Amino acid sequence: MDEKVAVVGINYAQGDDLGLTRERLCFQTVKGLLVQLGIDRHAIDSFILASNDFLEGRTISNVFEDGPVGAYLKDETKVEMDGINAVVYGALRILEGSYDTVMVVAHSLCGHQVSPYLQVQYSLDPTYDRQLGLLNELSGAALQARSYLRRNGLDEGWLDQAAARELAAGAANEKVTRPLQGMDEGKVGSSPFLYEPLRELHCYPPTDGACAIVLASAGKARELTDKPVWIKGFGSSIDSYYITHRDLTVSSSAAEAARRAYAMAGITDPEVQIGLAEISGLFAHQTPMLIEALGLAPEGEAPRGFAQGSFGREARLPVNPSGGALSAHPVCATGAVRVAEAFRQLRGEAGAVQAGEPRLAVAHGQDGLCMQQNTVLVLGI
Amino acid sequence: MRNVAIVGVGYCPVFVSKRNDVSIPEMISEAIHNAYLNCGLTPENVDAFTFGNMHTFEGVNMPHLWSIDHLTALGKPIMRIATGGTTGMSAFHCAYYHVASGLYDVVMTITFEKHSEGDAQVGLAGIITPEIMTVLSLGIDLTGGSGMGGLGGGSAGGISFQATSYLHHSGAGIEHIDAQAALERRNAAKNPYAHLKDPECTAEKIAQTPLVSYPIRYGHICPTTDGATVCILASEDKAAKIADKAAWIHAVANCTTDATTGNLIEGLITDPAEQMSCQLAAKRAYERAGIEDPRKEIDLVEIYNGFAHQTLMFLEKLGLCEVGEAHKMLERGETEIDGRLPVNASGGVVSTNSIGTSALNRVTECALQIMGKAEGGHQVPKKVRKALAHGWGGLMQYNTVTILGDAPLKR
Amino acid sequence: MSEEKKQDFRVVPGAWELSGYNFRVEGRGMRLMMQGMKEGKFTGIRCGSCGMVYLPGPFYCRKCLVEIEEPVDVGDHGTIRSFTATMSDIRGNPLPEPQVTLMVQLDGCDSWIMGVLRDVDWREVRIGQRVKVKWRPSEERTGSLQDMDCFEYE
Amino acid sequence: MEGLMESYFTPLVPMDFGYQYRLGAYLERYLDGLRERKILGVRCEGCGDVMVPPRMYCGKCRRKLEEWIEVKDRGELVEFTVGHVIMSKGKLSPSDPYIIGLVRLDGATHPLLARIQGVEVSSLRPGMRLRAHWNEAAENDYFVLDHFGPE
Repeated sequence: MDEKVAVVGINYAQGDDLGLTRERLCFQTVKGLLVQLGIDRHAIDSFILASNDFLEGRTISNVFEDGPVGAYLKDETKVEMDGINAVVYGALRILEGSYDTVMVVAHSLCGHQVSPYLQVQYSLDPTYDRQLGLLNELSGAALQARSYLRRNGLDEGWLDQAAARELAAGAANEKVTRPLQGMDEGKVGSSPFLYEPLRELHCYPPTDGACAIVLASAGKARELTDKPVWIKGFGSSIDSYYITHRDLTVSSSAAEAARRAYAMAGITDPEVQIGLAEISGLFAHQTPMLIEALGLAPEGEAPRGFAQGSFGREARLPVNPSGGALSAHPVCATGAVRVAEAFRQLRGEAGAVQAGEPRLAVAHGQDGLCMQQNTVLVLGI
Repeated sequence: MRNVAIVGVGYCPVFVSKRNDVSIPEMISEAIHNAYLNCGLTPENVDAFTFGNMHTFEGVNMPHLWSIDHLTALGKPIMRIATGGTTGMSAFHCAYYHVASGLYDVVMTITFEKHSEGDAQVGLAGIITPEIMTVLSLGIDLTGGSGMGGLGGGSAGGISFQATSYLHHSGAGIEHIDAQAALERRNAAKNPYAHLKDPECTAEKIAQTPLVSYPIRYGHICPTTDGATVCILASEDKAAKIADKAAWIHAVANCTTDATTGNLIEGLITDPAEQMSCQLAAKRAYERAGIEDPRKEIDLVEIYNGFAHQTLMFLEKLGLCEVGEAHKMLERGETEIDGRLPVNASGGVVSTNSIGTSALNRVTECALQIMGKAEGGHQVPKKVRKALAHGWGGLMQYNTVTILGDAPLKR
Repeated sequence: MSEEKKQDFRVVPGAWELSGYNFRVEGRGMRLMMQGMKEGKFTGIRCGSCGMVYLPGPFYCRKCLVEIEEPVDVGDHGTIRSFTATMSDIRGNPLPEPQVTLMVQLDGCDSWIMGVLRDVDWREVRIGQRVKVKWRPSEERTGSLQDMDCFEYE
Repeated sequence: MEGLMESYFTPLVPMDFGYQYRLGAYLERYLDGLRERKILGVRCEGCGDVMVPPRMYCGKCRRKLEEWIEVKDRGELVEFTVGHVIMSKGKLSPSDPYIIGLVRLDGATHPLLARIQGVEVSSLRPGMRLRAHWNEAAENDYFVLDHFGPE
């Protein structure tokens, strides 16, 4: 896709407990972005929220959210999925032609209000899986982790390295307010088992967070910023609900989503062309799985890439220099935060976690048990 | 911006209070199957899906994840939209944007609600449970008759206040709400996909149902229904190849104000009958559709009316008549199936309410009327060139509007 | 009813466990209002930007999207803007007497509050009628929503 | 002015919303089968996959499933995890270790998720043979097929 839809501004916050109500969190995140862009809410044509009733603990949870995000007497809708899908919807609205600006606001309060595991728990088949009680987000992820390790001949300790890599990156990111200092393989490897092979520090942390993103049409984008970041392509796909009928060693839907996104963006060789990736790997094994699914390494080769430092901040293809979802996972906002992190990197504004001068980046978000649904977005400057 | 058409509609075989013979995914798959049959497409033709329901009514988070194998959508993009009562139309609008963006040619919208698996009253209370528990702790007496708050309309909730305000400003009486409810029950009797049907219903019969909370009677209130509705949209090029008849989307618009009742905590209570968001959504939709005088140009309307007074109220808010005129149109028979401006020929939400589908059914009913495919005797005799579908929801504040036509809009 | 019965399959239970949530609800405006109620008055918050007065006051103005905190006293007299007469309790059981609940715009306030109107024939209640707050005796007031006894006609 | 945190209300909501989920024909027949020590599945005519427990659609082939078959109550371990926690209302609490495994039953193409007992964790291997242990006394239909153990 040529220069048709741009990300013109981002603002986000994430932490264990931000000390806010959801209304205040949404208000502050949106207000901060409007001030940064030097506009008021009337400059925004359309609002797309991403939140989840089961995490908000409220039916139609956007009922009290559209005031604080500035949508009073405006067009507002809600994508009840990871926020990266709200970014995609925003892009579709701009491409349609009726809107020049769209504000995306994604958030959840899994740090203090509710357990993030409920998001998946309540999505399970209530007539079977919830009756049996064997399956949950963690037991499913553990089966997936072991399948991936087994196929690649890796031992369980390898997960400690993979997690420590991301947690160390997160410690350097001022946008991650979790206490991650001093995380190393030893610390990760001595955290308690939840479901083998997954230990506590192989898994994402409960996080409060919100992310606001303003999208604009080409003409409007250049009015609002000197450095628009263009949406080049996007794609999404979904796997079977039944993990027993999936090949747990790969993510077919992430691969399909990426194929669609790359086709739209005109990318033929992602491993060479992409200069940065921000991926929502919720468990230590998922980031390497996704690196492979997104075509950033051949199948089964991501672990070797880790060992060679191919995805570090100094490398040619940095993956999750932000610390990724292992460092902060505000459910619903996480995929939007990946877009925001890619935006900062492409503009050279990522501060301590800036990873070179990428020109083309890929951002990824997921929903469901064992990465059932995946969305991939390609951004470029 | 390219033209987008509705080329197929699918309902599950019946809309009833309890589908005891199917699980949730199975019920949805019935409507999908019927949508394919309706337009002759197969799953391979569909590029993307949008999906909507109010998931706290069934207690299943993002039920497209669980149902996906039953939705013919495996491996495809699918986007879940949820905005309360307007969900069905919001998901439809999302599908419209998919096609109109130029990136997808054929998109399916899937909506459902299986109310019998939960408790709709409780589900609705879930909108503000923490706020209710807060004011209870601060001394609000919900059962006695003192202080602030009180019962606030009992099981009819803030709707009673809306109806009272509407009656005051329009000059209509409760007897008009009775007559409107009766008309919709009679219309529903002609619609095979309606729930509460009564071919002989009269205003007098409705007037005999007990008052719940003045001016709302039991006979004014929608049922809770199990059902699923599916709609297939296509780009102009594709539509010409797929469908002998299509309904063309001339405009979509949507507006929110703020929750206007129910939240006693943040000073948000204002007139629930003002519905400024409906007025603005309609205004934007008319502009986009190039409609200068909706009263002359709109041939048929489907209004989201969980409660019978809303048919009349929204007819005014949508600018389809003057304030205070809607009940007079009703008296003159102008809004009947064979009237000048048929309103809710389907029987409306007040006759059939499986919430996730309700706002989409307004669109699909308009589409079927334009195509001349409305079944069971509720096809209107007049030629329908332009029709307006309306959705309402949230805590009184969401309004969605879709305008359909019998030909593509000249842009 | 046209219930079509093929077969009634069994049902299995499930729950949405709201008891597991730690909710947080904005409270400044509400606490400010209750403080005033102890003294027999209503205190709302005015938006410094557009002048809109809310009761109880939210932390932001939805029109202007700015934080607001200017306390402003509003009258305890007002105008009925809407009302209902409830015939049954919250479980649907008939009440001995219909209960009248009002939506009232207090003088000097833009948002409305709700409250009970007692000892009236509900058929006589009209939009536009003037009412005033009947406070509990000052010695009984504790700074809770109970401090307002009900509405009564002016 | 007092701090933000102190200004919030923190209401408890001491209630759970209840639901009643309707089984369709497929799961109903599966549960009925368990009572007779039969494990039933459906086979897809398109791809040949066997779905256990049975369901109405094959997502991959987008077709309705109608061919019922019975699979064996023994098979082989595909993958497993050892749980050290249990999850209730989304919260984790410590637990004695327990095994959950994916077991591919003879006659099925894909595995079933089940509890595994009577096996040392250290001896668990993919390919290991397992058989069903039944509990006809179970009040809850879902637990008639209680767990899998060594063949």
